[in-house]
Amino acid sequence: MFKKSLALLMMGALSISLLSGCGGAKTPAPAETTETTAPAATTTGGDAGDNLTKSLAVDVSTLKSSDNQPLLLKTEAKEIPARPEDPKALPEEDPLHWYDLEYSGWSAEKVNIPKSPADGSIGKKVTLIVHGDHPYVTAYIKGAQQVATAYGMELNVMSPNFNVDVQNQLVDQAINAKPDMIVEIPTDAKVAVQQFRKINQAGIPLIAANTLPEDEGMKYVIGWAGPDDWGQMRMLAKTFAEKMNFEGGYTITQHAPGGSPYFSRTYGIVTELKKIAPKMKLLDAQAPGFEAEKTMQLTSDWITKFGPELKGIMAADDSAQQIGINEACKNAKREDIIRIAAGNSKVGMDAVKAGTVTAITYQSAEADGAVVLKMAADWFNGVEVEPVRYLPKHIITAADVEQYMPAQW
Amino acid sequence: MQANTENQDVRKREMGKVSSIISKLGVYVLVIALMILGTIISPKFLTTSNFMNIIQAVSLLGIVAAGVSFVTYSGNFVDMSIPCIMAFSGMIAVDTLKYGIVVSILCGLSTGLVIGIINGTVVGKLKANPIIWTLSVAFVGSGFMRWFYSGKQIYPDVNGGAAAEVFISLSRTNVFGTIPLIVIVMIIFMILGQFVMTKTKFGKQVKLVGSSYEVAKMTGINVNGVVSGAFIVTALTASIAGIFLTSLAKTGAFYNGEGYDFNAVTAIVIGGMTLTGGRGDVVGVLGGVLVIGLLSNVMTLIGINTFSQSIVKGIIFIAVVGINARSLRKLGRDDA
Amino acid sequence: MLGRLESSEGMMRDMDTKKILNKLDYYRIYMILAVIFILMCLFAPNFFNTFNIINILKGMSLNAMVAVGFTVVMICGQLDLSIGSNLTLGAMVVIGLQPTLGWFPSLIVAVLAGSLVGAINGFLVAKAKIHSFIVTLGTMTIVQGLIFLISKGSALSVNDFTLADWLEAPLFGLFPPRVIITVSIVLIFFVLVKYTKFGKGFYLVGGNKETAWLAGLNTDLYLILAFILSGTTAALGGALLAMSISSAVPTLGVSSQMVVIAATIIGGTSMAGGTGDIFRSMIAVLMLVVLFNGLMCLGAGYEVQIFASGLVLAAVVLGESYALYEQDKVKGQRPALMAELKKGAL
Amino acid sequence: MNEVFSLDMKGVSKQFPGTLAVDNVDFQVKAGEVHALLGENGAGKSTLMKMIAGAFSDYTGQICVLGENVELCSPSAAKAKGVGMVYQELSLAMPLTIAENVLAGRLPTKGKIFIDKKAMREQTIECLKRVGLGHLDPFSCIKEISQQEAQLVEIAKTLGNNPNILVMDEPTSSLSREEVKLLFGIIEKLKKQGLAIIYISHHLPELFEIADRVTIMRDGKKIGTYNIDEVTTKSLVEMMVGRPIDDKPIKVKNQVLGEEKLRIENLTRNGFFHDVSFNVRANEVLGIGGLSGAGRSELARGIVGADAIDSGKIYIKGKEVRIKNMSQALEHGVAYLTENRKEEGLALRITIGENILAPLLKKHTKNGIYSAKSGASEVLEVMKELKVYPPDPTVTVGNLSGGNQQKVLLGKWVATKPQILILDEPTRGVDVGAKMVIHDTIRRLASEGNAVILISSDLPELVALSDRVKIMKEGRFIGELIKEDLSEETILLAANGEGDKLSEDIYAS
Repeated sequence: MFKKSLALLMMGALSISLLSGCGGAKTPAPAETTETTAPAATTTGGDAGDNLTKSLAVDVSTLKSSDNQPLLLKTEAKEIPARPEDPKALPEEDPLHWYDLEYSGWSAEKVNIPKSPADGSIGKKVTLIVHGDHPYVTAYIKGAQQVATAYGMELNVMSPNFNVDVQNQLVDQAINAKPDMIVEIPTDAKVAVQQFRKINQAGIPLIAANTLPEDEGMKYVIGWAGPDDWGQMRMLAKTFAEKMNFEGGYTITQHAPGGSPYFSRTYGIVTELKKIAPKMKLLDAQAPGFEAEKTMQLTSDWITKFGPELKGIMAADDSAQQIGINEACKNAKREDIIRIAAGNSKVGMDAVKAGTVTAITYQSAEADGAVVLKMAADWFNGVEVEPVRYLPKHIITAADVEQYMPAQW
Repeated sequence: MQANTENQDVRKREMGKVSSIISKLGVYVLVIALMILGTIISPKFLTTSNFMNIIQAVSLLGIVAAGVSFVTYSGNFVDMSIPCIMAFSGMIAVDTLKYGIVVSILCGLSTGLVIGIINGTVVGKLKANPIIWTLSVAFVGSGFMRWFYSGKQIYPDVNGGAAAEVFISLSRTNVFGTIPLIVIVMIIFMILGQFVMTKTKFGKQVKLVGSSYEVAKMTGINVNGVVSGAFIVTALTASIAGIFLTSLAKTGAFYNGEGYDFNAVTAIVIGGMTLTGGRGDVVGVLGGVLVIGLLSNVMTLIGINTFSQSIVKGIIFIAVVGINARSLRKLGRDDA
Repeated sequence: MLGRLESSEGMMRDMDTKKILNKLDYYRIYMILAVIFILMCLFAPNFFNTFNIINILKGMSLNAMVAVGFTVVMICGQLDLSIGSNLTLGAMVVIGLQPTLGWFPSLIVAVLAGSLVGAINGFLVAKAKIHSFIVTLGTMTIVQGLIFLISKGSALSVNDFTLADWLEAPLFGLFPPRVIITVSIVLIFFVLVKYTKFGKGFYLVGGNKETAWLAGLNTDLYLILAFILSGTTAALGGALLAMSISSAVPTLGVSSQMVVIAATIIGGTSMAGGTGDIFRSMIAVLMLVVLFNGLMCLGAGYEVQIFASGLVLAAVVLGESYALYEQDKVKGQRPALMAELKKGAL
Repeated sequence: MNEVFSLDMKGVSKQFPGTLAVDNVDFQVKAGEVHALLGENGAGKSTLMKMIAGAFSDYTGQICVLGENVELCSPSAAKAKGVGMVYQELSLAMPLTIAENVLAGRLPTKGKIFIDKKAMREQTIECLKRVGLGHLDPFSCIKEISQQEAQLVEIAKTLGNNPNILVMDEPTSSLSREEVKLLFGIIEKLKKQGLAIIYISHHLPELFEIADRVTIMRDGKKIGTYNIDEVTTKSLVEMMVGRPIDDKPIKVKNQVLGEEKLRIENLTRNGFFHDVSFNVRANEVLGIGGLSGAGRSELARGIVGADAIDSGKIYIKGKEVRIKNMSQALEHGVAYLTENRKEEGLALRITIGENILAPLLKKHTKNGIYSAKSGASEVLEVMKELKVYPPDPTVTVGNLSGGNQQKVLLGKWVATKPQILILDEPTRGVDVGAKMVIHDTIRRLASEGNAVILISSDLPELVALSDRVKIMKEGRFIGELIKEDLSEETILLAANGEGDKLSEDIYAS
């Protein structure tokens, strides 16, 4: 009796899981691409040169992301100061204290990087290992997919839900699948190193994305492409300072601890303001997580504690946190508090439009995904690839928010 | 209990009076203590606005806790599927906004209802372990959500149209000018919960089931129904909280409501309920919720950082429960 | 009783069928594993090859290690929610101290740190008599807070990969040292707990604390030991993972906790205590990893994986409770009368 | 002469916070004697025994075992001194196997570490044989065996330690007459082997069968020690309750029986009881005798709908009814007092009042609102009538003595004003005082025009209270005895109509 019922349930469980397996596979959407690239893939068999010319002929400038911006934005360079011998010795308010977190990659001398086949991108298999499930990542994948499709590459996505242990397994699994290239968003800058080494040793070309790995890790990658979070924060800080007339106390609601944004979106602001607006004073910084109600309480507490002293609030996340802050300010009749936020979510954009938030960073998730795949395609096509590609920095304010609508996520 | 002589019974009865008073006041002692501490450290602490902040901040937790307390009261520990229910009903509500606000809220609630019924029947009839079962429901649920909405988050004003305004304003409207709707709802739920738990047949049945499943069964109580009832109440309150949360965040996302399962049980247990069931009441739970709110408020006012805050919370949590356990053992009820 | 004897032969048959059922129940997890494995071999692309099998084994090691202590805690009828933060603790300590102490000493310290947390849990549960769910929920928050506080929320790493590579490189073509260490520790404690006089004490404590005490066992000590073991293996597991990637993040163990709980239950350990064993917990962990890995090979996203593992867990819980439900119905039936009924039917 | 006692306690006392449970007691037990220890619940005898079993480390006074002065401060210490204790409540680990329980704490090992499964099997079987359970599989779980078997396993477990002092606390409370007989056989054997046996029981007739000497305790003090032939049931009871009482429950002729309250026709639950038919009338007490495990409790559960019946009809006051669950049973005025108080009878963690009002929730719920107040008077009334001590409805039931708990349990059902009351072992393991109160209540209920069905293994009780006794065996009624020819002997004979293979089997082994 028992066994029978159990067996039944088991089979049910499995069949359903397998079924939904196929369903799930569709959503990250390698399924369609396989069809589109199928013919291309065959041609690769034919003549490499031909394939290369085809690939090089691909025009991606017309591609648009869902916010009607060009999908492939002009990437920016960034000037790199000299590394102090011991950054950690410097005070946290000194931008160079965070040198290793911000400026990695350029100085790293590469190890055992495979040479570009230069035989065209069409039909190449690329495995994208993201760091976890998040709407941003969903949009990111969308962008990556567009470019992949355009270049006739087959994209396969893996997600470990922000769990290092699982991501390690995925790296091994990706290696096992022997794709033509692996693109990875590491769950953490430091953990990345060993993962990158493995991929590198397996002789599979690797591009790091979105989250900057440590210098040590950059040795093993063809290149890195993603947003210049620190740079963005500096610009944001500038706008922030201007709005605050370079004076007054401010607080920061931090990103979830245990990731690089936790630092960039705290100290990127702190260090810059220290420099450009020494009169501005950091009152408090706390990490309430991405929970509107928690942030709301935190903000209310701040308003109670610091009163008129509190002139501005910076939020590491422009959706849940930013909403919490707004509600708190509204309830406390402190709409005068200058509010800025990092991120580029719909909620954030709406807030900017509504005027409750002064400025947010423009970080196009789709472009973020696109630029990486572009880098991959370039490499396949033998185009020279610089070690680091930064997305352009831009701060969205009420002035230009309209042209960035509708938001990507 | 054989060794009880008459005078020991008497003694126990005296003890009973004393420590039952203690265990009744218990959590509120802490509340008062925190308030005194607050007034000492900050002159702005004793202001209506500050209190309104605290209450508003914990109101969602309060709504959830009021419901979950029934599951705990019925001796079924905690409903681990709370976050899943909150997120799911929120998303469904947003998804169905196009059919009007009423429909969407009803759909949201019914989502919770369905999960509640499933939990209730499995735990109530088959006596599955509540923690594990609800845990597996949470797994399945959140997996399904991510798959169904393919990892995206959905927005009321995109899907909603006209109804969106109303939906978003749900957690933003103030009643009588100053008091937010959420707070009112929380207070209503607390009062309702207290009333149902202590003054109605259902409440008494839940208590009996919590005290002893078998006895309740042999006393002619429909245990299956009662346990299901407890889980359904929980699920419903959770989905109401979920809808409010979604409306507050203006986003329906699978990660909404994370952590509410443990936060709720924390509040409940601080509030003097025992996981073994049958003891405590919603007033106590309210106290527990207030403690959580006051704690972070006071600590922020002092200027303790996030990490130290969680440490303090953990210590206070264990300490409070330890004290409750002792006062209960004094009563010869070694079941904390 | 007379009835039993009169129909003792019929009853023996009854007993035998019961035994077979119990046996089947005991090997349940192996069957689930087999079914899933075979299905995956049939349908999942590049699932069945040495490299991937090694991945699976490596993927198993962390949670299998954590499950060792956790299973013992469950056998004692308790629950330990602090395993997640404990394994993070182990990982952070080992990496944090390596530069100053070197690998082995820092490993020792890391493991001891875990044991300490475990000891505190055990003490609060056994002596202060607070429900383990609450104690460990509390220590979970405290430890996680401490980790963040001390690490300032940043990850740690060392750029020396000799040990990491050694731990990861398969010996005999199939078993990386990390896996060997894990499996051997699992086996050691499996035997220690299941087949030694001392170990059986855990089952007795879990089965009935009073009885255990009357039988002259130091029940409090057993409880404390169980929690210490849980803290230790959790920290050890975390440390091993950290060593094999030469780095650690302060959020390492967050999602492990629920997986381990699920696996232990699927492995046949009951929350009531007194039953279950460590080896089957490991097999259950393995089963989940195979499921994850296979689904990933099939191109399914994370959502499908938790969905599937949730279904398996649900199926097991349902199956178990339904079985008990059925047993209750027929418990105490008289074979003699049933025999009559059968005759009547013919 | 000063003979060496197996156990010699001099001036021992045990202080519980707020009370002196055992007050300066001297207590000697000779080798090879069965020494009965008597006293109402709360008289301190269990505490005294726990002391011997090493449950307390903080007793005062001197304990000598076989002449040697010992400190019995832990169970293991006591065990080492050869003290074995059979507890009243089963102290077995349900999820574990019989073997693991029987050999708890002394599992046989290979090389001091690893368990020797073969030896386990042998030793267990050997132990089980001593209590006539040789046929059980040592590796089947306790869950899988009956309560009676479990009780005997418990004894086997204690004997396994080869004690020279054996303490038995209510060992017969859940045993049928048969098993009691078998147990006494075992005790006799142990006596011959020179064990000193301390035997606690509320069941006085047993004592006269088995005991050599008897010691009576009251309020933690020792009243006296006598040879069994110096005392009578009456004198014992008087010493226990500390006041003169009328002789053991006398049969009062009930007035003429009224209309039929309940009729059962061919009631069947497959495998549990088959085509059972009987009827009860107003003012009647129908006893149901037979060996425990004969299917009597199952029958009761079937009638009240706790378990689903497969066929048969139930008539209440001549009207056929379908009872699917307890609440329906209550609606039809049928109440069922379950046999195991702690599991199914009373919720120990809530108060007396709440327990008594539990079945009356509906009654005291007026337009949705439940008020305990409206029930308060009922509670007090019931408690008063049953002389529940303490007379305070706010006391947690768990803090009451066994006797008082049983009174509350009866009160809980009396409060529902049932017309048909089914009592399953209503006086199991309760002290004489409580027993008398309960018997009086049963008589009163019957005399007030209700029908009572009394399931009991306590033969004097059956004889004293019943107007008729149906004998059940193997899930069937095999006979009926009417008042005139009711006696313990007749019931026994009827119950064992087919001779007792059981005991033969035992003595064979």
